[in-house]
Amino acid sequence: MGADFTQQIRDKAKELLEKGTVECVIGYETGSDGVSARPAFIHDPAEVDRLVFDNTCSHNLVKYLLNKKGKPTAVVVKGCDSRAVNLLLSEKQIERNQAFIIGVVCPSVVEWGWNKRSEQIQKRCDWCRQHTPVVYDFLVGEPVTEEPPPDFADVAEMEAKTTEERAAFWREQAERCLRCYACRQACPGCYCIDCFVEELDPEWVGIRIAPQENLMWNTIRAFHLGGRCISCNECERVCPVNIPLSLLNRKLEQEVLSLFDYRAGMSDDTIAPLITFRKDDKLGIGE
Amino acid sequence: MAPVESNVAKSIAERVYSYYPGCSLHATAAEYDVSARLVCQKVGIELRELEDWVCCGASAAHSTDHLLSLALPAHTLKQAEEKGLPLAVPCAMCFSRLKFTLHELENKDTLDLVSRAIGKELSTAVTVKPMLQVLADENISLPIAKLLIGLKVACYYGCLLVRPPEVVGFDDAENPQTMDRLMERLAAEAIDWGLKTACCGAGVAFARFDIVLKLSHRLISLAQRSGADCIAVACPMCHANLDMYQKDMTAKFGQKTELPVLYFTQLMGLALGFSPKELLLDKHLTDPLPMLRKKKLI
Amino acid sequence: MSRIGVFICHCGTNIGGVVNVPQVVEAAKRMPLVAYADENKYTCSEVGQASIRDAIKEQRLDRVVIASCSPRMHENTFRRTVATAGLNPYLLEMANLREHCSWVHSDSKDATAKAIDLVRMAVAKVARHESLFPKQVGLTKRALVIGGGITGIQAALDIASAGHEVVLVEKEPSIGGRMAQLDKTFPTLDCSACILTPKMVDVSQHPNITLLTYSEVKEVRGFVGNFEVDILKKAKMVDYVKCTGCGNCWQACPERIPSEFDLGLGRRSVIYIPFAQAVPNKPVIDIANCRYERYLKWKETEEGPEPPQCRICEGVCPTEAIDRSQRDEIVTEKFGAIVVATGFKTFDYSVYGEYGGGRYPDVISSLQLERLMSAAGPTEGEVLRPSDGVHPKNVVFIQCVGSRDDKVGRPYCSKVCCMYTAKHAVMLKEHDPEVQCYVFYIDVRAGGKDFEEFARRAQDETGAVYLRGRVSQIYQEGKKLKVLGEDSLMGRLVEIDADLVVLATGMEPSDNADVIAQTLNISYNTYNFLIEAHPKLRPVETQTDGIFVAGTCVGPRDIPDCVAHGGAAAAKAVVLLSQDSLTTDPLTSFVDPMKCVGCFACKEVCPFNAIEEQITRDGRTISSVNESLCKGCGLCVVACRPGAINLRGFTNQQLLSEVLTLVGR
Amino acid sequence: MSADNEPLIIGFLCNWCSYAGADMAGTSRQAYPANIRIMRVPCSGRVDPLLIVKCFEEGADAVLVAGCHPGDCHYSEGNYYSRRRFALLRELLDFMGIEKERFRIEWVSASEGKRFAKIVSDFTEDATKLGSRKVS
Repeated sequence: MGADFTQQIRDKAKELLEKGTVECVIGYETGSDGVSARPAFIHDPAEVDRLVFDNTCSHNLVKYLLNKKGKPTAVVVKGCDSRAVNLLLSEKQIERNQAFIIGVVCPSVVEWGWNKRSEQIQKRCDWCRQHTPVVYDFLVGEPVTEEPPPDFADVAEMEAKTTEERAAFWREQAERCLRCYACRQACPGCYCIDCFVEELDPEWVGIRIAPQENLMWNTIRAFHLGGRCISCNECERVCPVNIPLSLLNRKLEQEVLSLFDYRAGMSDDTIAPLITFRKDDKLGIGE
Repeated sequence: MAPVESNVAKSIAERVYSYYPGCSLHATAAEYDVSARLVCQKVGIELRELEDWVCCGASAAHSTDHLLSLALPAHTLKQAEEKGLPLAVPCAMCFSRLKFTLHELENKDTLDLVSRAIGKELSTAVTVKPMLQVLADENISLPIAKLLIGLKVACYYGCLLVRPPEVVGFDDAENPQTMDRLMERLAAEAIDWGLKTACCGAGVAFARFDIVLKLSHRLISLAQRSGADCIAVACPMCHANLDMYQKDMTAKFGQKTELPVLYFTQLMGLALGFSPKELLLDKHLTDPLPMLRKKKLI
Repeated sequence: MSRIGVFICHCGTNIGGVVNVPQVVEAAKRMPLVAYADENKYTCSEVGQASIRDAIKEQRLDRVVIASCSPRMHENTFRRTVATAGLNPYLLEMANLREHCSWVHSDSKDATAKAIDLVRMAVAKVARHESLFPKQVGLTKRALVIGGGITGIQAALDIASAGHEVVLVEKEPSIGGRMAQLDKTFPTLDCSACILTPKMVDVSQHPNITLLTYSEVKEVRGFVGNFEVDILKKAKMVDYVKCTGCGNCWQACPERIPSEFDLGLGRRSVIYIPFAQAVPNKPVIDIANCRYERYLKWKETEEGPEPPQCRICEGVCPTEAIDRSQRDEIVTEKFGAIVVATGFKTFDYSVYGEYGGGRYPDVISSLQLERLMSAAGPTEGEVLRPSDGVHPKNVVFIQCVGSRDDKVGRPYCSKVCCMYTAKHAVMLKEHDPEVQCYVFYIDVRAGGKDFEEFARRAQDETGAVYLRGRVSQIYQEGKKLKVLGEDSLMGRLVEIDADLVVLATGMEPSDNADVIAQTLNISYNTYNFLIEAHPKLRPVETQTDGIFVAGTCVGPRDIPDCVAHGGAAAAKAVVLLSQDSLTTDPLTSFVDPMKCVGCFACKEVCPFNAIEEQITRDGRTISSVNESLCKGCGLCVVACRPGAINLRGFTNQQLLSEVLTLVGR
Repeated sequence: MSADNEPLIIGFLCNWCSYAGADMAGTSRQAYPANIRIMRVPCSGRVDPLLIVKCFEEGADAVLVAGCHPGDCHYSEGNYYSRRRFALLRELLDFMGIEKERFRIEWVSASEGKRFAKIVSDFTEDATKLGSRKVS
């Protein structure tokens, strides 16, 4: 995989930059630890050899397209990342003709950290149903047949607990939350100019670092992504205090699937479930 | 007629069928059975009779015991399901019972109940087709030996073949066309008449003979006055009622009632070159042979 | 720093009897920003209102909380009160101490505690109120009427006579609609054409009415008072300025095709007017069927044999009015109000296979019978049955064909069938005394002035046999139609040898009623009948301001009801058009351009198409609210994650501060 | 949070149906417990999940959102959106330890005063059973 994928990406990047199709290629390069990958922004055809692709390439680079509005840009996306492209297209945050999508059939990524990489596959990849990108202009690797739907064992496990236990669990998480907002910064679906959490009037979330303020933040962050989260799980990966955000996201993913039969980012013309409706929705409310 | 087309479309390329003759075709309606088998063989349709079929329970069961009326057809359906072939059913009454059963088995609870009754796990994944639909398939080429030119046929479908539409899902309930089109392919003339799907009275055959006479006579006389040379049927019950009592009708209603009543498969048989003997045309009480001779068809 | 005044009402003992008002007053005085608190016996009384006005002046209050009854009761009253004291009427908030407190709670302690909370919430909210000013928008004093049937005609005439310009759009070549197809009208039996055609002429001659026949409404933009409508004018191929309507062309035209107006019973030429008294009395060329047009088509490809060239109409036209250069064109017009009167069509009887409609030529619809009876019809008023043109003696009528029948998805009653069938029975007898009528019915519904009397007359005088029951089957037997049915009152089966069977087909909305509704953004029910704003109290209004509905497009009704309905819609339109400007409710949502990220979730959820796209100076595409369309529901506010949209009167700040008075710090 | 373990219930009522329904309860003197504090909103579709979560995080024991019956919305569609939004939010809150029973969504028409009283009474009873939420 590695070498071959890397080469294909480099060649395509070179071609695109030389032809002037795009003015920047967003991909991955080996980080300064020499072990793990980090985002790379290539503007010069001569530098395409910086680009690599290996199983530490976890960043969802689609996020960076948001800063490239109006500039033709190529971006390297894995299966999960590609759903973010559709999300942003449907929410009119990027323009299709401005983005050249280099899709990579995802080999699954591993757990890694500064100067260390394990062979442990990341959780998100166990759940993943989208190794082949849903949208791309150029595909690296052969499309694979996807696994059957994952079960939500982790969610079920949490639901097996009593309400008190669940409340206690999240309270404990909230007490550790630093409100550094790394989860937000990594999320391609979080692109508001002013996030509600920093709003002073109305002050939805108080400045003080108190559990209920933190819970407020974590609940609404998750809910704002309800029916929009494309399960790249970057938010959880970047959390410095390891709050299991995937639990919230996946709980919502599961509900959205069962209530509205919807998966975010599968195409660029679907409407998120919370801004549409069916008159005959059966949701166990007043029925 | 949309339903016809869609049904025809479904049967494309189906050439092998499980076969459920039903009781009548082994007795009074032997000529239907025989002619159907001959014709199918001729046009390259293979019929595999189910080894262990039982009575569909028409009238006897479905008017007395609901569960039994479902269990009997279910037993037959189960075999067909195991064979994995579509099931061809000549008798309209059997067809109706099988379809009704499938319809009721759509309900989960009923499915479980009946499954327990016959001791087998049922499903509703069986295609059941009336013989008429099987043979009317326009994708089947008919190696015609003798065109039935000049023969005016009143196609009679009866009540059960096309009703109720939501259950049988075959042809149009008020003005069906399948048999008419088929007859035209044999170069016979299917006359347009209004009682194609009217009742012949079979339901009360034993209880109220007078009603049978009245209804059947209404049918035959209209067919006669509409210029038909014969009536073509696809149901042993209809055949019995229309064919057997014509003398009684003449007696009861005055003017002479005489109109041959043939199974559509027999008319096909003629066109495909079989002899009246092979087709048991001599078995009818209202003798069709003179008419056929007059028409130079035999 | 605002100075809030709180006024707590005893409402006699209604509130004071349960809630300890003085205690609430004391509590109110200690609430933040409250500069003054007082109590009244009856705040809504003149005395009470005066005390508020005085307090506002004396205490220099800039915001007011009135704790009394439900705002749904007195909000407007008190808005006027504070306004007369010089405050902006929107700087008022009410606390519902009566309906929501004293009337539902008996324990004084609890009720008082709750009352204090309710006041605190109101104070917190009013502190965040801002002065709001209703907007004035201009309006175009013109009305569009869609549909040239009797309803549309009435509406157009009334609006025009009130002095406003009207454009009447009709998709057919002539106005007149269904009523023009009728022979006589029940229960008076006066001739339909005789009472309709004068109105049609009035329309064509009215100085305020522009008639656009052979035209359709394609697109509607804008909002109440300021609609912009695209109208498709189909090519008539005839220059109406030159044409005198002499009729040479339609007499000379060699092609004859089934006439839509005569429902296939008669034939018409290809250059044609639908019927003799058509308005305008000038023809159109039905391009699809015109020989010469067919020739021109052929000319492009030259495939197949060369068709004849014809052009006879051009030859015989004395004024050279035939103009083949005409093409369909779209015109855009501005209107202040729109009246929709798109009418009905009759149910397709071939759905009932057992009646054989469509198979047997002598099974016809009631509307077809009207054409057979009409002196201007294909048989010039002689009732001759289609198959062989003989006079029918035995005529069977079947009621509720496509009405009151779930089986065909038409559970509603079409309202007019019972009466027009009675009419048919009476008139057939007049046409031919030997006629015997049989009517299969479910119920005879003769609710209306002189209706019951008339229905009786049909049964008693004409000897029509009314049979309560359905028909099970009809079949041809020689020249007769055998009708098998049930007489459920006698409990027996009946068999009738009929010469003619007439199906009383029900009403359903015209084709594309749903499309038009979508174009206008008004709602319609499962049968595509348009939905009024309120079935009882706003019968001709719709949820969209400035758009009115009338006639059978709303639901089955007879001619007098349609005329009344059309008049009602006209009156509403006139009320609107007689204003010089429109006042818009200021409780609308608004966008903060700095926060909007342009995801347009708001646009997705807005039921009123009030969200528009706008480009900011720095080139971002963001949303903005058309305040004339906004109805203040606030759906957009909740859909907006960054909180860029807010709703005046119910801002995020206000709702949050209300909550915070109850919980937390 | 209100005194002596009396549950605090916050109700968001749409102006056109449910608030009117609550008025109706008043005019017809349908008594119910005094625990509920009613906020008037134009439409149940105006109720932001932020408000609901805020209520709970700041110590409300139960929250009621009431709107017009589906199909009767004054703005024709608002309650269809709130139905979806709150069906999802209810699941999330329960997942995070706030019992489903504490968050009710009801359709109450302007004529259902009696029913409104019943709903509030039952809801108050349930909330009392559940006990007050422990928040710092």
